Amino acid sequence: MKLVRTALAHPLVWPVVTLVLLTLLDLAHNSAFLSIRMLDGHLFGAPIDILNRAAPLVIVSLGTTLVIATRGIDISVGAVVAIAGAAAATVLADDPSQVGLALAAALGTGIAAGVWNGLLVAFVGMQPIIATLILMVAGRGIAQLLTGGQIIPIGAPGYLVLGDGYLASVPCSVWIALAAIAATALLVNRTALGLFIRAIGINPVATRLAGLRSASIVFGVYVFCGVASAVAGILASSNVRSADGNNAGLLLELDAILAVTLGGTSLAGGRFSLAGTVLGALIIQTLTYTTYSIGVPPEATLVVKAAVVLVVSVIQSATIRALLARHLQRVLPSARTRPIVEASE
Amino acid sequence: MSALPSGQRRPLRERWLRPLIDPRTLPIAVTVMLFAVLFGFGSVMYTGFFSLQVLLGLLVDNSFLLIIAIGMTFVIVSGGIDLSVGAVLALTTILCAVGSERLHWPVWAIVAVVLAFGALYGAAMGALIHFLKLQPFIVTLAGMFLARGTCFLITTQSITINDPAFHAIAGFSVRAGSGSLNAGALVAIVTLFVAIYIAHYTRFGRNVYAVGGNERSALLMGLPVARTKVLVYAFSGFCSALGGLVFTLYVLSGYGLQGQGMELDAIAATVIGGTLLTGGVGYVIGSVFGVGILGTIQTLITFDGTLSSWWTRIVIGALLCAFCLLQRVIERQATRRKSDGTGAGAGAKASRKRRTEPDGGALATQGGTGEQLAG
Amino acid sequence: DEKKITLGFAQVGAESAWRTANTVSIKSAAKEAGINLKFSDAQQKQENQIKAIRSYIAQKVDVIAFSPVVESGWEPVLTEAKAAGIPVILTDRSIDVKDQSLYTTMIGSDFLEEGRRAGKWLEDRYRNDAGPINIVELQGTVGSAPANDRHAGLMEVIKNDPKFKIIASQSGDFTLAGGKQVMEAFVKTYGKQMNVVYAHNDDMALGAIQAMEEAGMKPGKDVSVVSFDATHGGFQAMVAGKINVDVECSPLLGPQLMTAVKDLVAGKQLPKRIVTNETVFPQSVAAQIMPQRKY
Amino acid sequence: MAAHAILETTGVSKSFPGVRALNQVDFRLFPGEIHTLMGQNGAGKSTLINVLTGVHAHDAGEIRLDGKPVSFATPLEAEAAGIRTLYQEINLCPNLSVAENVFAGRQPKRRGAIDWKTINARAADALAALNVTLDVTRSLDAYPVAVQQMVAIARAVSVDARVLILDEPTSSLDDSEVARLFAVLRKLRESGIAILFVTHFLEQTYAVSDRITVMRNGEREGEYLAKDLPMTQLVAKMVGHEGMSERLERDVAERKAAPTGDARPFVEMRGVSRRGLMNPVDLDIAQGQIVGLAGLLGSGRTETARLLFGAEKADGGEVSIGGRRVKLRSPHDAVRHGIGYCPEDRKKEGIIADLPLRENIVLALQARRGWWRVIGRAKQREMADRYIKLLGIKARDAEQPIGLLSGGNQQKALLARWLATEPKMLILDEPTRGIDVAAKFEIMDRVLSFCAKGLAILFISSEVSEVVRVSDRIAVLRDRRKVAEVTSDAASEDHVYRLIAGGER
Ligand SMILES: Nc1ncnc2c1ncn2[C@@H]1O[C@H](COP(=O)(O)OP(=O)(O)OP(=O)(O)O)[C@@H](O)[C@H]1O
Ligand SMILES: Nc1ncnc2c1ncn2[C@@H]1O[C@H](COP(=O)(O)OP(=O)(O)OP(=O)(O)O)[C@@H](O)[C@H]1O
Ligand SMILES: [Mg+2]
Ligand SMILES: [Mg+2]
Repeated sequence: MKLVRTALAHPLVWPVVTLVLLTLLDLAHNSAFLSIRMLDGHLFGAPIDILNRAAPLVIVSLGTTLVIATRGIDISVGAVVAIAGAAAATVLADDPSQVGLALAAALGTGIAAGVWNGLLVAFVGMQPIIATLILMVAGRGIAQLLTGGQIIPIGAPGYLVLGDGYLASVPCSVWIALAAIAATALLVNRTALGLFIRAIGINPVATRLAGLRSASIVFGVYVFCGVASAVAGILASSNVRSADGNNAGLLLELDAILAVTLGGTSLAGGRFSLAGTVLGALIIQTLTYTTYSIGVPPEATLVVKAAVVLVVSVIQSATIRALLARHLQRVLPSARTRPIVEASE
Repeated sequence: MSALPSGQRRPLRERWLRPLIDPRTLPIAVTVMLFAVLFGFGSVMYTGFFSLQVLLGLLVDNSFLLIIAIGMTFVIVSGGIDLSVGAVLALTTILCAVGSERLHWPVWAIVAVVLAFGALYGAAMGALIHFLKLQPFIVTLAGMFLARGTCFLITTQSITINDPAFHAIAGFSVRAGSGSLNAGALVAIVTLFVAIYIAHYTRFGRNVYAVGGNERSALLMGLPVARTKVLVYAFSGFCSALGGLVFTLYVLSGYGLQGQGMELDAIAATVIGGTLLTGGVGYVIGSVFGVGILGTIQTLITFDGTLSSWWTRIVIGALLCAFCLLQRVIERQATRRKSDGTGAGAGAKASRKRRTEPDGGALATQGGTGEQLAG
Repeated sequence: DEKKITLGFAQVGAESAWRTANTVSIKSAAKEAGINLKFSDAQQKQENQIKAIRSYIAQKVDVIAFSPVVESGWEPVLTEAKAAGIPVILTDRSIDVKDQSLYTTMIGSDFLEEGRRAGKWLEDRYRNDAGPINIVELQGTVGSAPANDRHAGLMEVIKNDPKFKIIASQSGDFTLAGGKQVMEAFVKTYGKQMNVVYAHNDDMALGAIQAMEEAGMKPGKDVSVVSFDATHGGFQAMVAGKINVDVECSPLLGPQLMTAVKDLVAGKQLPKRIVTNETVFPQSVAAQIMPQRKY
Repeated sequence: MAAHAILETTGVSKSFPGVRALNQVDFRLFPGEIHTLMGQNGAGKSTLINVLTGVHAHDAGEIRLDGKPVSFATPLEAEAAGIRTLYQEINLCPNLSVAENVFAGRQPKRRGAIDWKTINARAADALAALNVTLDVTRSLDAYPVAVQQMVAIARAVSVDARVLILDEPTSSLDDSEVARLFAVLRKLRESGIAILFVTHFLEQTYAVSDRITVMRNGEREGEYLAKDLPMTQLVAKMVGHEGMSERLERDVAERKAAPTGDARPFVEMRGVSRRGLMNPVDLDIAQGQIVGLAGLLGSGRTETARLLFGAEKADGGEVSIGGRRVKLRSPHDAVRHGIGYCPEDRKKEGIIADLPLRENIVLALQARRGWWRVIGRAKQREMADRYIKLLGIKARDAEQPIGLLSGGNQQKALLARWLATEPKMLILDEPTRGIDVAAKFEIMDRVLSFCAKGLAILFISSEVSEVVRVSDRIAVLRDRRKVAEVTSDAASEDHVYRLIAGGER
């Protein structure tokens, strides 16, 4: 019983439950949903698709999580995804063998975008939403400038393997996403960056007075987010074997922020959860997949999405959990519930 | 402890300069100045730009955005955000069209129903946000999906409104000099004045500022936090519906893809107008100029007429950037200059607060503040 | 000394390669024709187009042309244009107004007709097949005119024939990534049941082809692929045997538009509808025609 | 005194995760009395108040107002019932004007609209009654904590209430302000209002209270009439034992007797200034030395400290540390040179509320080491536990979010944060704000012992007597410039008072 209670109190329980419920829904509709088989030497099946598709979203959301943890926001990630893809495609269009250069170009644009955002936010002092809005608007223009408004096909096999190939039977993009998760987790848990980011998000004034160079860290976080977006851009463009300046990563920023919040990270900054973010991204992708596979009519998909988002956040709400805890207490009188810690000022 | 002169009688010159000195009004003063500069720039560059028609056109063509931005200002000042505004606008246009074309309701009934619906929709989101302690972003995002999804469930087509009453209202206009103002613009102007009154002369308005400044303090000060927060979203929903009505008049039709991304325009206009996303700071009038600046940038580009699609975006971004940079630079300069003034110690301290943040107040600046504009 | 004609053109946006080709065509045609072009990009928003048209009225251009984002809602602004004595030409899409004098002519394609053509092709293709013929549909952006009409056109044709059945329909937002993602789900859910993929544009069709190939299916053979626009990419896929038919929707409206503008300014009467020559390209002719394609 | 208690609790208990903050507390408050609640940090004073006014729901027991059981769900309801509260820590809206903060929620109206003229005038009057004159139309955050506290007091006393509760209203006020406040409180008592008052200053307790309730570890130790309870006994009842101050006095004496090592100053400030903020200041502080800053509110003590710490960029003058000229552009620079700073506004500039105590304590040290050289989890815990013990921080454990600690314990944690960096110099701006008597002596004792080991200290306090007692030298500030510097032997308290007031140079 105690186990149940501790489990229920864990912040990641509800995202997990949601994910399970969505999967059950899929299973009810298609009993072979979870079946994975080998096809042409690699794994094939709906779960693999979901992971594969979720990879860019996961990577972008990692960057967004850190930005949000510092009380910021980055709405330019979608545009950066487009620019990075366009930059790589432009290089490859000239010479398909220059895969290394293409990757460097994509990552370079990501860094540049991050530096730009970081400068405006951390050193100029613009409000993050406006600072990144500039790049969101202009960035898509830049991507289109690179592609000339066309969809540039990409044929270089070395590049395509990243988003469309397999390593040890598993899609490369899944490996890359795993690596990104591991790297980010190491970065925030094994260095003091996690502490610094949380501190800045909770009380920037006090953090600065504790002797931290907050501006540099905030700057660095935006650069990180830019790089993450660029990696996502590489995966996205490689997966569809083309770069589309206008549509690549369209509205990705919204999905990323949604993933972060579904994972239980507050937009007010401070404490964050990488695992939650990854779960959030998986929920979004599974939901999308589910609406396709169970045949929700296209005009109803938005309503379904709204309903799921609302339900997930409502069951995660502190108030509802307190109610639930009180109920549990009545059911198991011996159990002393863990009161919900009220976020104090 | 009267350590400093309290400064009761200020010289006249200082009263004029005050908007530029008071950290609360400075961002607005700067915004207004830069708006004038931007408009002047257009007038010099393009023939036909400098005319009352263009200026009034800014109001006419952006009236719905203005109304929505006004609602958004309240939400942001209260420390929240409302992403549902564009979708509610679209839903309103559809409801109007369905009401008039399919149900054949009279205009007044449609207006009443639609406005009530908008307010209730907002209130429902506000209640979720406050009572379940959910994040405004996520609730209003769901609200956006829901409203837009409902549009498509009603119809994926666009519905033209043929009702003569709608046409009559849409055709109504008053002359103003060489230009004219239509019904939508007039509604926007009235909304603006009402909003300013609400913000500065009603307890509700002041509570919005208090809640945005520090919600916990507001609670401990015995202010009706719950009511205020729910009402703020209700007001924003109401404004979205009103904006939707104006938009319906603007295009005399209903369509579910209308107003895409308008939430971002409204947020941008509000923030450009000096409102801080962290809450507690901002003025309705600032958002007016925010909308004006976005509109002017767009007008500049159409007047230019040589830009390709992508250069359009890049130029919008660049102008936005130049504008915001100038805004920051002038603000910094002004606060610095002010602290040179002899003995104006308290002001200096206030400005310091603004700049103590990690070398750039954006992170959590609570610097300038909102208070009576005309107090 | 002839005064240069000024044309104000309000484009929808730059949302697809098709649209870019359309823009390029208009710009280059204007240059060739010696017409002074004022161009604006509305980024898919009707209000932006209305603003642009208003500003053209304020600038007193000679002719206004635009590709409407949506059918409805043009009455007020076009009335203003009429009052200002500026003639209006529609391109690419039509509008829904009572007063037909609000515009002089409409140049461009008819999405409904395109849908019907695709439907007819399907009827021909499966004439001797007993069925059932299962169709999965990749719709464009929900609510957009091409999505609505291409769907409606198809339905018009197949609704009388019970062997055709749309078993799944989802929006891929006109994008390659969207098409691919939707198709991945379809492949897993419906697998071999699918007979036809009906994609509202080439980008989505290309995405769907990738998804099918990755699942080990043979698009164009196991499953018929019907697509629209006939872009370069579409043709390439057709030549490779992966798209079975591509219904043309020509973006090259520039020359026709410029001619119309000149005629208007010269005081000539224009027909209410100038139809662009558009055909249906079955796979068999693709290789032959491809070299002539301009976009 | 009326026979019936206006506000009364019986057997009230309240638990927080891991902490029993209130245990079966009986308490009563009569009309027309000033009742002081005393107790060590974390004894449960604020919790009792929070429970009385509906901030927290109590777990057990009963609250009665006028003999009728009540249970307020929100502070709003308590207010409606005539209970007016000034909570610990300033709970005002920093973005609103001073005047509005005084009147928020009950703004006077004229013809339906808020009447700003009246608000501003009446707020100015209300503050004037407390002897504060300031521009009430400026926003609150333009003023330092002490002024904000006066504003909060003005808000609390400017409306008719039946019960007035003040949780540590005097923690950052100086003597004259306290005197004004007491004058006001006495007047209110005359009119029959029941006043509940929390303070850690014993003299203040005896100056105004009629009755004292002592709390210890969440329990009511006892209720006494002030005139029946000698000060030494009061302390004993709070702490459980006596004789705290003797040790401190001995340490002070010992340290002052010891030769102050080599006289070479550790920090030399020469003409450091910032236009509009502070006029040029010269100040030397040697290792092992305590330099006190004395002055009125707004005299520039905090500014001096912030300039030295780099929190404020100086635009004139120079600073040398250890004989070498340094540039202090940001707090980071100062920390690297071994300087630490306990700010006066702990809520806004000190604590990182949602982070655990442990991380709050290691933050400054980690900041100095950079993000790469991590202090391991075990090391962090060990450090946190050490300082929790050393400073007697009362917390469930090192993992408790610091925002949930009682005010005084937060203050101790901030001190721990800086001690953990093993600084060469500490700037203490009101370090004992809100700290109970016993802990105050302990903390000062600790500080002195660090000082004896060579720590240089810049000490700011609104209690002149405290400054005089511990400092080796005292710099007196007035109107944002240094007007005098006296060594402590010469400095009788009166002399410093006179300097502060501007009587002589
Ligand atoms: N919201 C809360 N959550 C958890 N624990 C709390 C909370 N509020 C107070 N406590 C704990 O309750 C105990 C009593 O705290 P309280 O604030 O009442 O002390 P206090 O007597 O006011 O002390 P001080 O003199 O330092 O203000 C402390 O141990 C504190 O950590
Ligand atoms: N009586 C007063 N009237 C108006 N403003 C005041 C008054 N007292 C203080 N101030 C404000 O306080 C500010 C100075 O605060 P500062 O922090 O420098 O004081 P301080 O000497 O450090 O005092 P403390 O130690 O109490 O904080 C000035 O900017 C001034 O605006
Ligand atoms: Mg307390
Ligand atoms: Mg001070």
